Amino acid sequence: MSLIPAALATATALGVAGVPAGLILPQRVRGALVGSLTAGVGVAGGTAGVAALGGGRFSASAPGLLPLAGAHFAVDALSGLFMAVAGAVVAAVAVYGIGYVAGHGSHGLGSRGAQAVLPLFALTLLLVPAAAAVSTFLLLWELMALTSLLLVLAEHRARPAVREAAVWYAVMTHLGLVLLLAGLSVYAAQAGGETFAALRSGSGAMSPTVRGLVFVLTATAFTSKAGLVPLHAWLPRAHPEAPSAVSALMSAAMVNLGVYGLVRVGFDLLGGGPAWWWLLVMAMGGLSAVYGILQAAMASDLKRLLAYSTSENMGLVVLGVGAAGLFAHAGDKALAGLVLAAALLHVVNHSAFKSLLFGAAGSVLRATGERNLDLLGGLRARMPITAGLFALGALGAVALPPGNGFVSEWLLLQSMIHGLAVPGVTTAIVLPLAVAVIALSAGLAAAVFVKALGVGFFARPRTAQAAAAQESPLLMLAGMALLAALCTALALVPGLLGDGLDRAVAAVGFAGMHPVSGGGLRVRLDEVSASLSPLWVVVALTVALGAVTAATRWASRRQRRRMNARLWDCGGGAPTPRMAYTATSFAEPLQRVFDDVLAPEQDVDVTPVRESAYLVERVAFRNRVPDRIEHRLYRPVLDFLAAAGQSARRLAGGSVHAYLGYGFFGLVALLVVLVVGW
Amino acid sequence: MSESLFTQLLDLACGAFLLAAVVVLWRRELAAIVRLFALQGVALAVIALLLGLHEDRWGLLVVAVGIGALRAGLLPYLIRRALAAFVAERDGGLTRHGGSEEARETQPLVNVAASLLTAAALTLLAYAVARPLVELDPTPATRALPVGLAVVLIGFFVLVTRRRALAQVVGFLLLDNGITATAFLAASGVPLIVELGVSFDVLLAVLVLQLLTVRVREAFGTTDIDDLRELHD
Amino acid sequence: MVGYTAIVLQVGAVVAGAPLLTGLMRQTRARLEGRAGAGVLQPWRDVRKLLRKEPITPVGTGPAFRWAPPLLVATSLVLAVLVPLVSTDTPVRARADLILVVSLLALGTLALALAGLDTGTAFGGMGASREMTIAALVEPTILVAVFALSIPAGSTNLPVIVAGAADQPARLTSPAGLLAIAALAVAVLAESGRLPVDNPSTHLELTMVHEAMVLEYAGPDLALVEFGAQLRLTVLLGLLASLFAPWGIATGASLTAVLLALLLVVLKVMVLGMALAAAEVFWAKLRLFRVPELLAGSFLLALLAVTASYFLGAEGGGAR
Amino acid sequence: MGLLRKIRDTGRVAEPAPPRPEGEQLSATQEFGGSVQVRCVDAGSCNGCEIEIAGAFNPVYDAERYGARLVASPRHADVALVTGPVTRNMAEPLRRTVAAMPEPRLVVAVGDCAINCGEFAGGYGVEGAVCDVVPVDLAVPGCPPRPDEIVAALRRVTGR
Repeated sequence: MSLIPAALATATALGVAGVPAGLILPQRVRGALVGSLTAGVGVAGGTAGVAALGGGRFSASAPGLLPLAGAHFAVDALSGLFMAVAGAVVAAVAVYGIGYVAGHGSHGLGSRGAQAVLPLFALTLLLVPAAAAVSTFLLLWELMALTSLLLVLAEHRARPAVREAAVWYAVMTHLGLVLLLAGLSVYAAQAGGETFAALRSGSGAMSPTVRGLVFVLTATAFTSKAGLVPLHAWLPRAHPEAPSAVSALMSAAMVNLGVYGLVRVGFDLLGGGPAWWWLLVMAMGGLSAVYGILQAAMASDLKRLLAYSTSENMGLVVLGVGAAGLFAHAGDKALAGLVLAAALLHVVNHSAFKSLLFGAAGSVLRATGERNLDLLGGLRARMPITAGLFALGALGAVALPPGNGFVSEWLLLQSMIHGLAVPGVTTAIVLPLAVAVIALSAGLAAAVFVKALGVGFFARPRTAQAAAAQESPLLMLAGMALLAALCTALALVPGLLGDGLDRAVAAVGFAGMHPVSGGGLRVRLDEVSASLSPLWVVVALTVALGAVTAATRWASRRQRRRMNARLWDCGGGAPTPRMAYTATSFAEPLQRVFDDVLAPEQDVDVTPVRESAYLVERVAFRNRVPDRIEHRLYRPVLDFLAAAGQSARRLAGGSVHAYLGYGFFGLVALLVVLVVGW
Repeated sequence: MSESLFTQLLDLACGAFLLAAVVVLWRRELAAIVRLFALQGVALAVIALLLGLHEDRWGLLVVAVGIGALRAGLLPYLIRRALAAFVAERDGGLTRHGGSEEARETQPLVNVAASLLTAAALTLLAYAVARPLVELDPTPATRALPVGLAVVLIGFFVLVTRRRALAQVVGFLLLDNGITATAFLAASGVPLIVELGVSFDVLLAVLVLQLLTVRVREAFGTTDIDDLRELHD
Repeated sequence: MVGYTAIVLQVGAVVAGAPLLTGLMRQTRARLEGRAGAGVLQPWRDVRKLLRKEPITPVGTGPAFRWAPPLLVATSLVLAVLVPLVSTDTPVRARADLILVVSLLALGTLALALAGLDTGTAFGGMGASREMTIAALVEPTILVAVFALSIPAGSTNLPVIVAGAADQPARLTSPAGLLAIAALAVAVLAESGRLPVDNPSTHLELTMVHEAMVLEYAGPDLALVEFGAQLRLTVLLGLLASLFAPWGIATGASLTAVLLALLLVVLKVMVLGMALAAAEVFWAKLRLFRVPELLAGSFLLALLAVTASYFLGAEGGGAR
Repeated sequence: MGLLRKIRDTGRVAEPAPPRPEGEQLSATQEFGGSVQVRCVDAGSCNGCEIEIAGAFNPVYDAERYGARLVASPRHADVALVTGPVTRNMAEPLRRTVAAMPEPRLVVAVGDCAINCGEFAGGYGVEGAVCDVVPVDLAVPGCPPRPDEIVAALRRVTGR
């Protein structure tokens, strides 16, 4: 029982020790030492998480640690799940980061500032799920946002785009914080206490309107953190511009905490709610799933593609969370537990494959200096291990067997399909649509990752940078190998999670359905059953593959030698790499199919030669797929703000007296209101 | 007729009824659309026939025969004749738009894939709306009520989004079919005399519309309804 | 023991019969076109000849190109084991999940698309791009149809669905059943690359979908690609036959029932194949950008099947 | 339904198969075993031979019944049907096409032009006959050869 506090204390000590280490140490040893400390934070935090998943519980208060309220911590299985995931990702990414920093010198992630912040960021990722009071939670939440913001900014000297991305991120994450602050403050005021225990016991007495208000405010903030459409605008900006190790942490551990918050507040503290809450959540989830993956399909920037895919996967998870709320509202705790387990399993799987993918993308970026898929290609010959690891991650992301994503999407689909047992016209309409959304996003994900792998890593290099790529240093590969091992384990024996998943689900009051156990997955409800054994699928595929190879060899036993031949070039000159399909051309059919949704911008400039209008000198074609939701939703707000700012400039005339006067009048007005009010 | 057989057949007829409306959205050829409309008329007649047989109401059988004759026979015949007139005129080759455009719904206001998805949404809406009604009196007939409602909505949708006047006429007729089916399924039919009156009205409406489209066509050379906006000025 | 026999028989029949089915379909088409045709054995001759030819590795291709054809055949073979064509009472019955079947199909498609991109030729990329576009759009249709099928059975387990349908034929003639058949049939056409989605016998690169990806394969690799496509078609038609005409499928441990079921399923697949070949004579290939309309239509049918089975399903314990 | 009636009324149009053509068997025929994939290469022909080749694969002559099939890539092909005198621009593509075909492979020269440049002999753009560019295994003379002659040549390759 004392394992959890000990592990948490170790993590905290290591994380805090990392700050001076990053600031003081000379550059030669900085990366290695800070990386080791961060990995230590991960291991310690992960241990605490695993212990909590194993049934351990822990709660502690430190009244003196924070002014007014004191700090409160509690760890249950739900926190444990998110801590374990974050811990594993942090540990692996920290190892990766040592290698990543080694090549960069003292710029970017290797700089003093970034190295000092990195362990702290890792620590907050682990401590946020352990917070058990509003003030503690908000403080850690904000610390997490600030540290991640600093890390996003790490490469701001190299590229101006980083600054713009950081501004977006800063604004959106703080708007989220404001909403969260408002929501939780209202909640705490109504519940008469700010510890989670007080909130939990106070939620029953609150009026439905207040409950609804609290839920909408906090859910908006949490979904924005999870990168859900339409509050996703920061995500496709910040993820590509951050150093890849940071992108991996953000995409695989930080966005998860949005889901954690949603589950914690929605189910545990508020104890569920009416159907419209969950329909709202499902609508957002479904929208992000489809819209996220569509934008990923259009992206040719590798890291942007991965960022949008995060949006999609979080959408699927939140779709599951919403369904759980819907089922719980209808009174079917068993189904709610099943679908929530599926959603949490997908969180775990997504973290594993997405951190691996971001790691591999970072390797590519490091080796070529290029993120644009259209300018890569042929990397499998020059970076075979990275290419193999990316392929493994992509297999998880496309949700096909034998990848790990398939396991959780299978469970998610099963629980949706069997959700029809819940009576009510809402479920009957929502669930088929949810199944269609999951299926469409899975299908599009297949196209997306075929594009990323096929265009980025296969065929021949399109540019000199891609041709000169070299394999990453050993530590980066080791970090990715850890994540790959995690992906493989989750894909083959999801039973490893077993009871932990059940405990996490039970922590919010749903029935554990033991969907994941031993050799595979089993869904058993009153009238339905289904099972999946990933290991069996792999064995069957391997056996079949062996049989096919052997049979082919036997059938062509008077075998001629395998010949190398030049590519078939239709008899003309050898096809150059520039003739190969690019990411943009690969995505073109999908762009046309989803024309109405994406609204791509295309224009063609034809420049005729001077002598005749009929002879063309140059044709320029531009194709851009802007984020339409962002354009429609954010542009007007930004324009309004800009206009408001312009008119507000009149107030700021430059006179110090006027500024002081504003403060004075404000104070007096406030006092007057207070007097009149009482 | 046994209860389960009746339910089965009624479900099948309703399914065909709905499917015909959906496929109208799918096809571009006006000739095919008219054929589908005729098919839907047959399905409607079968629904009436089944209800009449099941509830031993011989009046409904008469209505069924009447519906079959009107909606699967006469109306499609009239529309087809109008269509043939357009196509024949096309051969004169004097018109501004090609005749093949007259015979096809080439550019509906909402593209076909989106129309189909909209139809899915409308059907779901119909089911959701009709749910309370069904629960009042859950018989096989009322359970199929949403089908009628869905066809009403789809008919309206066709009316809104199709450009060709004849496609719009079909949309109008789909709407009417839907209303009739809803009436049958909800209350096992309206009185005979009302049904006859409505049918007569529809017939008149179609004749008037047919005349109008011919006139429009003669005056403007096309039946693209959007072109009528020019009249506004 | 009978269960294992059933599986061996089924896989044997699928492997031996897949090229014959293609031969039968080509022969049917030839007869309808007034030609004599090359005979049903021709695809087997093709495979035999290709296996004897020289294998070629184009310069610049990698493992994806090398391993895609065996993987395609391997996924199809696993499908041939899983899908209950002959008996619903086999040792793998607990594993034959419909979602898994759909995913394995997609895995084969994905492997070949990667191989197409791996060549780095314009046509390979074009084929891969088109194939993945279609595959992405088929997925919702096929899974919602799966949803519709699983409602009356209460499971996505294939043998359970098939056995349930064999017990209660009324499930099949209900609107839900019929709509699901139609939706799944369209999805099968798209998955197996037949008209009107893709023309397997086209010679024009610009109209190709599947063929464009495999233009670089020669000899034994090509034999595997063609054999894999034939296996897929056979398994998919067999799946359709089992789902919608399950009569005669063995449900118990009787060897005679298994043998009879084998005979029946061969007949059913032959009839389906000939019907498809005959229908293809009447169809033209759709423009690539009309395919989404077709798939949207079939998605609509699948969705209607779900709603119909929920709302209309008065009997059979469909809706609750 | 018009097409259905057409099919019924037309029936079979393929002519009865003539007896198997004479001539010694080609070495590759044994390996092909009755299945031959054909890739056509127009090396500079006047398109007369192309029309006759198309005729050989039409329903009347139906070369497909002997196991020959047209394919879209030389990688899939066993036989290259080459027509026309080889022009300078087509010499290299022809060599590459034949080189792209996996062994065993055959080259069939169709038409007089392919055999000896025919009318175009000595033309400024003509590189030479097909046999000057790639080794030819079988020749079908005629200007243009009749479809049944092309079919007979293909039958010698397929051995059926």
